[in-house]
Amino acid sequence: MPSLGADMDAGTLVEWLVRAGDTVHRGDPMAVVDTDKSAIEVESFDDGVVEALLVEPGTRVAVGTPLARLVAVGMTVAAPEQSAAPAAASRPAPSPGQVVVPAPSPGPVVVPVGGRPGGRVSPYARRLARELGVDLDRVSGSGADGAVHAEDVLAARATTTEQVPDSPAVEEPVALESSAPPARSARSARRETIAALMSRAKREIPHYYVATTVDLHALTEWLRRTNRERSVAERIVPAAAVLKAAALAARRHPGLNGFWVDDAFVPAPEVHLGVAVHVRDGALVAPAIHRTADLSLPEVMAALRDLVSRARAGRLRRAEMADPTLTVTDLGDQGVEEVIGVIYPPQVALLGVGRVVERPWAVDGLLGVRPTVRLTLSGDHRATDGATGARFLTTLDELLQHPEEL
Amino acid sequence: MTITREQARDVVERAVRRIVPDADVASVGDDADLRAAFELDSLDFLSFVELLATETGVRIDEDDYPELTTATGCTDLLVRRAG
Amino acid sequence: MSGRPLLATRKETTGTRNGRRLDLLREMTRIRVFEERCVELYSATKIRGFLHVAIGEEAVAAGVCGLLEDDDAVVSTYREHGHALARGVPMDSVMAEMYGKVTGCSRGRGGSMHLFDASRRFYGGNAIVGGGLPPAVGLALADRMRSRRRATVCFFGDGAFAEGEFHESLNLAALWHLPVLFACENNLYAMGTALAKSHAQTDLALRAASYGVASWTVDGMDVLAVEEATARALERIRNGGGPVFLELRTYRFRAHSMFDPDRYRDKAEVAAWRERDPLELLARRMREDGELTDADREVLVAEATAEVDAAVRFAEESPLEDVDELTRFVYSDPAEV
Amino acid sequence: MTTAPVTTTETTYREALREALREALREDDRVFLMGEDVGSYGGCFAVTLGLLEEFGPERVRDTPLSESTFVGAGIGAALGGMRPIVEIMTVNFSMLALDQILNNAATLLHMSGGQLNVPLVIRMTTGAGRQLAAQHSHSLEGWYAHIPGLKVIAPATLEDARGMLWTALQDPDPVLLFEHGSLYNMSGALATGAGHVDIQRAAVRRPGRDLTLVSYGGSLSTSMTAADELSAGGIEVEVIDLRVLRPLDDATIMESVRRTHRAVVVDEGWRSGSLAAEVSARITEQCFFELDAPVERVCSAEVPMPYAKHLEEAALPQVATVVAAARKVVS
Repeated sequence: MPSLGADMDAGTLVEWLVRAGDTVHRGDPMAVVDTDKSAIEVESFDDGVVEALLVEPGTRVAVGTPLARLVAVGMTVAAPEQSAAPAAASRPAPSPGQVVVPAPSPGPVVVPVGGRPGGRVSPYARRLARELGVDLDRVSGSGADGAVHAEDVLAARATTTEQVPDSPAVEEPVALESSAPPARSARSARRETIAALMSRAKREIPHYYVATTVDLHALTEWLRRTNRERSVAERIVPAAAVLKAAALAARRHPGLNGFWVDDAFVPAPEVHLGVAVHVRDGALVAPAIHRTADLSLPEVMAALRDLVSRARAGRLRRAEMADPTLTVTDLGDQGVEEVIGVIYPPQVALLGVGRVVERPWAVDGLLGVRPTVRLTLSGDHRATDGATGARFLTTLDELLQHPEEL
Repeated sequence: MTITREQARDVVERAVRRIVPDADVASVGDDADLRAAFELDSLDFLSFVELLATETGVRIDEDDYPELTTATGCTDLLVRRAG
Repeated sequence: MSGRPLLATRKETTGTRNGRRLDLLREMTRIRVFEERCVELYSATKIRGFLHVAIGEEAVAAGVCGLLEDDDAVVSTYREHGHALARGVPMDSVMAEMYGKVTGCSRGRGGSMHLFDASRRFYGGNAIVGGGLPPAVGLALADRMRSRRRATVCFFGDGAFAEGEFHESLNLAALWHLPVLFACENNLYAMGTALAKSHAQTDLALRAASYGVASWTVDGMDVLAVEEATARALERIRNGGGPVFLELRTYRFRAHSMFDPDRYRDKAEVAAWRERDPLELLARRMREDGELTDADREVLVAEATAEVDAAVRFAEESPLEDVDELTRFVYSDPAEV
Repeated sequence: MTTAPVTTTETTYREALREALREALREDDRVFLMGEDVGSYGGCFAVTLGLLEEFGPERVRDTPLSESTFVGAGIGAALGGMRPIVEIMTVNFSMLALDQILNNAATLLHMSGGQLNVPLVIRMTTGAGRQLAAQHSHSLEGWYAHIPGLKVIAPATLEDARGMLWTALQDPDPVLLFEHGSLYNMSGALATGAGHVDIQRAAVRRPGRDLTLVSYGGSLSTSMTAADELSAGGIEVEVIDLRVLRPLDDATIMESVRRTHRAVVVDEGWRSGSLAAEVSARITEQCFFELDAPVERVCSAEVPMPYAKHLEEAALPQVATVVAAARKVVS
């Protein structure tokens, strides 16, 4: 059971997407796991054949519990206690007609795991990884003998998790944790998780709020014009443009893009905007659009649609859950004009987006009716001051006046 | 290609159910605001429009969105454009 | 700490020769009965650890301590029950200490070898041979620097003679003319090693004298001789004459400790010393002088037995220290300083 | 609001210690000083120079070469109401007095069930660096820090040399004050009004975010120099001066390690069973999940201190070895 979030101790295996005997490749989804926050797809970290599924659907197990066993493709499954093949030099030459059996695999490959193959992880790095939801298997260590230190975890946290793991992971099976009481529904568990996270945020983070109203005339006009040339599927909604602009603004104001860890702000090198998504069963998730600022606006739009649909289908990937560096919550569709949001720890800021409303608006002394949106930045006062938040909103405003450049 | 009012109406209902699986359009009435009734956000609505367009081959522009507020409006537009 | 008035019994009767002798016999009887009971209680596992009794050496404790003033100080060894009792440390608290009870004179942290009573200036209870001498010198130094007319008595055994601290302490006390009475209980054995086997020169007073310390040898089985020598020594000390060394020749009738099979002593030697039992020696003399009847002795033993009985009862009934208090008294509690 | 300017005096560690002794002798008539050559000679390291003339032979007492007895006499005098300050020339010599320090000074309070506290201060020189070889150069204060009932302090700065003694004298229990021999000539500016300091807390002598360097006494200057060098290379080191070796101020150490996630302990004692081992163990016990690298120790080589200068230097923690250890844990 992989750790799919900072506060995850255990998860429920909802559904297997593979069967024993299936060949899987690195990155293939293998199972759906319910983390109390949402259902998430768990992918394979290796190529191989599924030898055994170790956990029944519906079972709740502790983080670190092996879920399945993979063996390398083409390898004979060897008993773990069987000794490794003798070295070539000392191996007797095969007698005529005798079939040379391939060397046994070093042992079953257990996937996924929270540990690290023979590699060292500093205790602090381990703790940080747990808190930030970083999968240590995907962190390459910079220390002696590849030891993982805190900065490696932070670096991994900040980039997409596309590094290749060093080697197959083998870890002692962990005893199964007994299932949660059946009376506790997934929905209430999710609520509890959100409750805990938000309580912590309100308890620990001294929030400040700055807000502004932005004239969206230029954006809506530009969208109206450009969307005409786009198929329905490719049309861009204003929210996507706000996201892209917010990502660019975050890059320009890095003090708002990162994490508050151990009484200090750790900036994130990339902008992975979190998007608050209300799942229909009442859950709230805020998965990330990776490298938001580097994507073109149509790519942001596509990513947004993909993310929201998968969030609602319970098919988020763990990296998406773990990675946001700054979250945007857009409740305009719910009809409100202003959102004054609560920051997701350990992030240090949250952008609230309201409904696009037509308001009387004065431009150059002349009154007109313009589409406007209310943007509110919640900032962690430990990390930044209101001035930083204000400059961020000003930047955002300026960016939204030039949608063609987004 | 032309479609009947019944067919158009059917497309609308299926599109809504694709987005909100347990939605029952009949129960909210043909003149109810679909977005409000089924809590469709802008992305949902985009998907909804996309489904209407692909199922019927009708071109739908953003300027048409106001007409797509109710089931009746949707049906009207699809029948008109397909014809 | 509460308890009976310090040496009140002795003071009440001081002045008549009869009363003084009877007091000395009473004190020695208390110690004897107490020590015999300790042996019994040790065998019954009521007392644990190391137990060193002073049966046979009662004359030293009674003869020396009986003459001390309230503000004099006593530093002793691990065979110190008698010294403590003679100094006026309440028997209840001594017995409770043996039992490891919180009502013990060291709250159960010292045991037999570490009896303390600050209110009576009884500074232990030192189980390192020779280890008590330097602090005794320091106590005397403080008195001298404060111009207090006090004496510090330091008990130690012949074994301490072999330790460097003995020699250093005698030298320093003599050098600085400090008011210390070095009371050496020479019972001829350092645990199992005879004096003659560990010292080339066995005349201890002679050796002490070489440091410039007034030194006398005394019959430690004769309580009257001990008392007389002590009186002379204290007079000299209080008058600024510097330290005095007394070699008190005595003998322990029992083995070194309860663990000691006593293989190193000739039974005849023990028997010969038993002939000079300090209690019998004084009683015989008092009887000859018509100061004591057999009935009187029985009364003394009965009184002592009753006191020991009461002390045992007190110890049995006393509570143990709360384990939460374990680390108390490692450093002074600011609230108690 | 105006603040009076702080005037300072140029002074040395030795003079600061002497001024503290002088103040103590002047302010409290229970205080007296006792030790080998503290009087006529002026102190083996000249700390007590001039005090005999000022306070007389009753209060500045030369003793025979009897460490055990003059330390024990200090204990007795403390029990008798005085506030003795006993000087032992070097920590190596204090082994002769270990019986009194361990079996009496440290135990009397507990063994007597709280009746007898021993308000005694013992000063001694510790440490190497002056080619005094194997019987005058060791850093054994860690051994004393092992003993419950004692307080062990190690002034490393002029302020502490000036201010720790008085506080130690106010303590109801025995306090051992270790003066590193190489510090006596250390000079600097000391505030004119400098006086009593606490003997409870460690001090952060230099703030930093990358690494905590725990040090004390003679190793502090080595650590500070190493920190300067590391800073030039972009590694910001927080240097902690333990000041009090027993009881250790865990809070200050752990607070720092929780921020830096890395620690190096510099201790002139031998590595095995050292104070550095204790500090390292506590960091592991209390900050295991904060550590981003194993705790490193820089200690003296496990040899009796040699005489030859180059060998002695090789045996001692040097700036370069501290820097190397720091780089190792930060890399």
